Amino acid sequence: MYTFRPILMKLVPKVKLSTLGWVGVGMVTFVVFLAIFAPLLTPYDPTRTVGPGFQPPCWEHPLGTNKIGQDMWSRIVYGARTIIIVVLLSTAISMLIGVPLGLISGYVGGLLDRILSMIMDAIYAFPSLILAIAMAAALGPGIINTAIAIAIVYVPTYFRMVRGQTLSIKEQLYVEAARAIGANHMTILVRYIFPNVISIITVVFTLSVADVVLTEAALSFFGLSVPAPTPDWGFDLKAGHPYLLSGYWWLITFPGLMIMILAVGFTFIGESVAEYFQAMEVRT
Amino acid sequence: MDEILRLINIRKWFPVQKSFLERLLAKEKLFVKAVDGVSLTVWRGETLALVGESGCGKTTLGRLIVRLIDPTSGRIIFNGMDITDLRGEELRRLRRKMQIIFQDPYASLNPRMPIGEQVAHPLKIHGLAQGSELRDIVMKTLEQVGLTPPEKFYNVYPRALSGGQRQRVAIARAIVLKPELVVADEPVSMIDVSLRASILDLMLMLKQEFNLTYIFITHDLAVARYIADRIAVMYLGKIVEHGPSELVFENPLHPYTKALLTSIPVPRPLKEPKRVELKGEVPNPINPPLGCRFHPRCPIAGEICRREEPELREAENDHYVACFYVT
Amino acid sequence: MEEILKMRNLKAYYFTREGVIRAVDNVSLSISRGELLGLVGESGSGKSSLGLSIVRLIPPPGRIVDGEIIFRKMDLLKLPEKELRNIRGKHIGMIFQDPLTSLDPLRKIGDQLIETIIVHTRVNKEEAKEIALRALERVGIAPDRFDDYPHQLSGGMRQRVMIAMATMLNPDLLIADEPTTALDVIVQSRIMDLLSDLKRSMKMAILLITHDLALVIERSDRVAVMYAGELCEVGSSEKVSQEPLHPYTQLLLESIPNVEKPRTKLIYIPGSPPDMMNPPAGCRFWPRCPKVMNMCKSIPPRPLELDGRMVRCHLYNGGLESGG
Amino acid sequence: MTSLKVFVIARLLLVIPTILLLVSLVFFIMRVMPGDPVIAIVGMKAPPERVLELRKALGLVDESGNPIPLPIQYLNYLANLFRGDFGRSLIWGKRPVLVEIMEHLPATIELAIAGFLVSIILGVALGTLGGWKGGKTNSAVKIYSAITYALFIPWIGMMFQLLFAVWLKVLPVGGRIDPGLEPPMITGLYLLDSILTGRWDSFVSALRHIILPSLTLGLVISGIFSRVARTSVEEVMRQDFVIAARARGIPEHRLVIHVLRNAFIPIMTMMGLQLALLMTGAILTETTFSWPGMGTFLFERIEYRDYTTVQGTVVFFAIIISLINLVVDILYAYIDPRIRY
Repeated sequence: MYTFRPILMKLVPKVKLSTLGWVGVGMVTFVVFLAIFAPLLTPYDPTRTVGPGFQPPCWEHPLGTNKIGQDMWSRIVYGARTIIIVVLLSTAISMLIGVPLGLISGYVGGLLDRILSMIMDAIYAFPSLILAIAMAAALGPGIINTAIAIAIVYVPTYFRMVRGQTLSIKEQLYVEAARAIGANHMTILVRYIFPNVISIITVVFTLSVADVVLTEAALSFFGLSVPAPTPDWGFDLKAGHPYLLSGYWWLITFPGLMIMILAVGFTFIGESVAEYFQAMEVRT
Repeated sequence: MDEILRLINIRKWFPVQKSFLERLLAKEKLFVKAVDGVSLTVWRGETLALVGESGCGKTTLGRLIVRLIDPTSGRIIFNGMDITDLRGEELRRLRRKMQIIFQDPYASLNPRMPIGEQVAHPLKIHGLAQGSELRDIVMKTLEQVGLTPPEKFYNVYPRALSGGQRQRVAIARAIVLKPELVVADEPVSMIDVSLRASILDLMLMLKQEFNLTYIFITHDLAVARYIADRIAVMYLGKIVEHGPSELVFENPLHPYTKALLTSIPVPRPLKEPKRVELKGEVPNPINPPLGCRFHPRCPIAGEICRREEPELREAENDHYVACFYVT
Repeated sequence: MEEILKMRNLKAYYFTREGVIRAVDNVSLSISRGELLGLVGESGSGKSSLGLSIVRLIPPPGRIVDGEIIFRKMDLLKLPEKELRNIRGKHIGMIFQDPLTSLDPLRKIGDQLIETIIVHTRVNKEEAKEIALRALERVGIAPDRFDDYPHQLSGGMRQRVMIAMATMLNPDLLIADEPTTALDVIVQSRIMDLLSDLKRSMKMAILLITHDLALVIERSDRVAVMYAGELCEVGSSEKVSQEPLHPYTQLLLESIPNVEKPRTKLIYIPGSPPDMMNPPAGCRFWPRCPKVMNMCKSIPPRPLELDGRMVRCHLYNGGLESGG
Repeated sequence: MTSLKVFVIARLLLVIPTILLLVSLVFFIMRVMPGDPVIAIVGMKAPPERVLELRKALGLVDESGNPIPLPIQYLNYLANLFRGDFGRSLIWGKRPVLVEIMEHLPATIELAIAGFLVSIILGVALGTLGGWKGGKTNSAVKIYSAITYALFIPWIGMMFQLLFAVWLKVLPVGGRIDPGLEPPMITGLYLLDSILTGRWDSFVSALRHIILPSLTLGLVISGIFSRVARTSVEEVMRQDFVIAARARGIPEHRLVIHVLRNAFIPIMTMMGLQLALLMTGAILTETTFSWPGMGTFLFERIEYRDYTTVQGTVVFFAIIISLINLVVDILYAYIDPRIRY
């Protein structure tokens, strides 16, 4: 009846970012850059002992070495890969579950909506980290399992926002107008509601990614993310903590700094995107 | 005259929306009696104005007619066919014959669909045209509603248009299916004052061209007088007076119609205004007054009005009124 | 008659990121005691900005750029904020289009009335309540409504409360910004009756801001017509309605359907209101004006005094006879 | 009956299904997830009698070793919960989980209250300032919110430890109080108990220990509070009644109170929702500062794979959260007259 091509092209909405947003883009790009070009940027294998332990930053090891003599710089760079993969994977899963469920629940309403909303609200109200811990503990370590554990925690975030937006769009006059010209439910969902939900999905995505980063870091801090030798910022931070009293500051400063750069970067982008869409809404 | 639409004792009661908690504890169900027993006949080719204050049920009645909402009771006869219970595919086919234009042109267009697409969409949905033929029809329709040159508007999104232009798009979307009946719900009340007249004239012109029948819903009696052949005045979900435009305006019978007519500001009055004053405000449609719904505010109400509900009856030729005291 | 308020060359602009909107541009207008002055204009013509400018409440990024506003021999634009606050609510009252959102939703209307009285006078709470109840009575609100929250009242009652609040301290001037737009005709007519009564009984000056030309002509003593930030015509209601001078006023009058006349052909104004960011050069109305002349496209017309009214149009440069 | 009373009663009734839903959620997450919890606890090479013992302890099999069907497991689980039985620890001398929780709860409550206070003072004050003033102040608060919200608690905590405990040596690096100074148990909150019993040395010690953890927790939570406070004050400031009040000459110091009252509703809703965040934050903070509360407890038991304890603790959190939300909703109705109808 109609082609999906133009919709797919419009999936990523045009957004004008503020200065703050561009600073965020810079920070995130930096981390993504490390993740992509990790092999070119690191002289050592991040999982091997390559020098004496507890070496402060020096020429051979710009960020020092840890207890067993692994190069911290290499671990930081490869750690970017771990966290980026987990974040992307879990966000994709959350969206794939949360967005369609939210759309359908909001549009169909009734008992289905009541039940779905109640479950989602319950998950949402729950402390996200505790839920993620419970699930990660039940699933066991590994990149996929960690991604699934985090994803389930963030499904309600997408669900709630998409459902709320769908409910309000459903009441919009242009949806009634679509019914008046004889559009069926599928057409209304795909052509009239979904395109108008995209902006809220973008906002939720950019705002919640920072949360996902922090949750991944926390899980790996608890040793519930990827198994041991894999470079992972949260894990390294935890591993360095006992030596804080000895003054080995480099063990904790750099992994934590990286987590912060990624999380703050995403938050800046999120703020900027949210502001842009708010301004758009006021204008139309 | 040829009848196009007949409403038989139409009712629409909306259940009062309550939260889950309140429903748990509520003793009885409450209803907003938005439309409460309306019977009306519309003749082919005429413009019937449905007038009344906000909350009188005129907008609900408009949506009932085009079957956007389902009546609680009563029948709707369109072109001699009972359409009250049409569902699914049959209902969608009916949409080709009757269309609606909404009040708010800022909300009635999909913000994420270009203008050309919005006008083309009804044709696509009903599989009436495609390809270059579709494009030609859309272009021609845009031109007919005064969006010229149409190429300039085809790929533009609604947010780039003014209120007046958007309403023209909404009109184009309604007439592109060549419907027989168009319900226009306050189509000019949100348009800039200086542009209202042009939209009204556009609608009159299109009526000629496509042989349309209009049900024109408005709170503005001056607009109603300008556009309508017949007038039906609503109060609290009921029609209190209806008849040919000239008769209703020159010789209003119901005290409510009189009050309405004398309350409108007139820029260059021909006669001294003799205002009919009303007490109080429109009562809550959840619990409309017993007897005549207008009696608590009526300057001439008597004992019978408190007890009995007046029926619409023919007071003079083709001029109907629901009041005990009109002879 | 005694002039209560006199604006001279008032300019209020909005400095947005996209550009400057000249919402109020060089407006001079005065209003006298006991007079109801109607200010009409379409949405975006700057009429509401003008009303807010008088009490210096134009919201950012708006700013009053130039001009003076003389009220009781004081220039309001030069007054310190603190003194101005004493004038707002006490000497100048204000009511707005939507009476629901103009009231604090979380406080009883009585408390809101009392607060206003206490801020401006030296009375105690008991006396304030008495004043408030009297004011409510005057606008026809029963005293048992005193402890109601705004959402418990009907639209018409809320607007009455707003009027009571704006007039209970006997202000010299009441600015009413679209006071009846959100209301039905019958309620509108009664609210307007109430305003007329206040005008007569309290010798109040009322500035009625509205888009409804018919309402203004019926109800006000004088009319000021605003287009794209400028006043194009000011005169007595009778003269403006019987013999409008400015082409915009003429067209506006012709374009409104009249309930007393069956289907007289309406004349309508071509084009649409100008983009206030980039108004046309010369006269702002020329792209829509049927009587446009060459000079209109480049030279902005100056206000002319004619026949006891003001008109801003090149047609009347040589006096009344040469134009029209 | 007043509508407020009706609301409270109805809301009280609704808390039962909510709790039921949450505890069921926990059950199904922990039981239905793929993988064998017993193997996860003891490893693949464990002796069969140890595995059987564990299965019994987890309620997976009955006394004679026959598997119990899932629905029966579920009903048993609910029945136990209803009796206040949150299970017994698998390792720690099989102590009841609830007893252990109660031992660790006061420390967490003390930290949460302190952190909450810090975050409210910082967050609401900064947010209100930003929303009220607008312009540059607003932008600065916006950046503050974004940064603090995205801070990783263990890291910022460690940075504080490094600065104040290791380098400047002015505050203790962790723990709750100096050994031997614990005040007599009254409420379990050391700060309060030491005041009640007049033990000033205990009070000073407890105070010195709580400064860094509560600052860490408060700083991070203040990010979300300042954001909500800022946007809701901004929103209220845009409403007509503000300009109408100014037009009546209401002075700014009075107006700010009315604005805050209107802005308070979203702020409070957010506070209710953020109690969950506070819990999350408390766990991370406790682990970083060796604070002997629920977080440290939970973390320790995860490391030892003390499965029943973890499940019991999570269920306990679920119930706490439902009750807190209940209180928030009732307060909400009390403040806003509109929602009672």
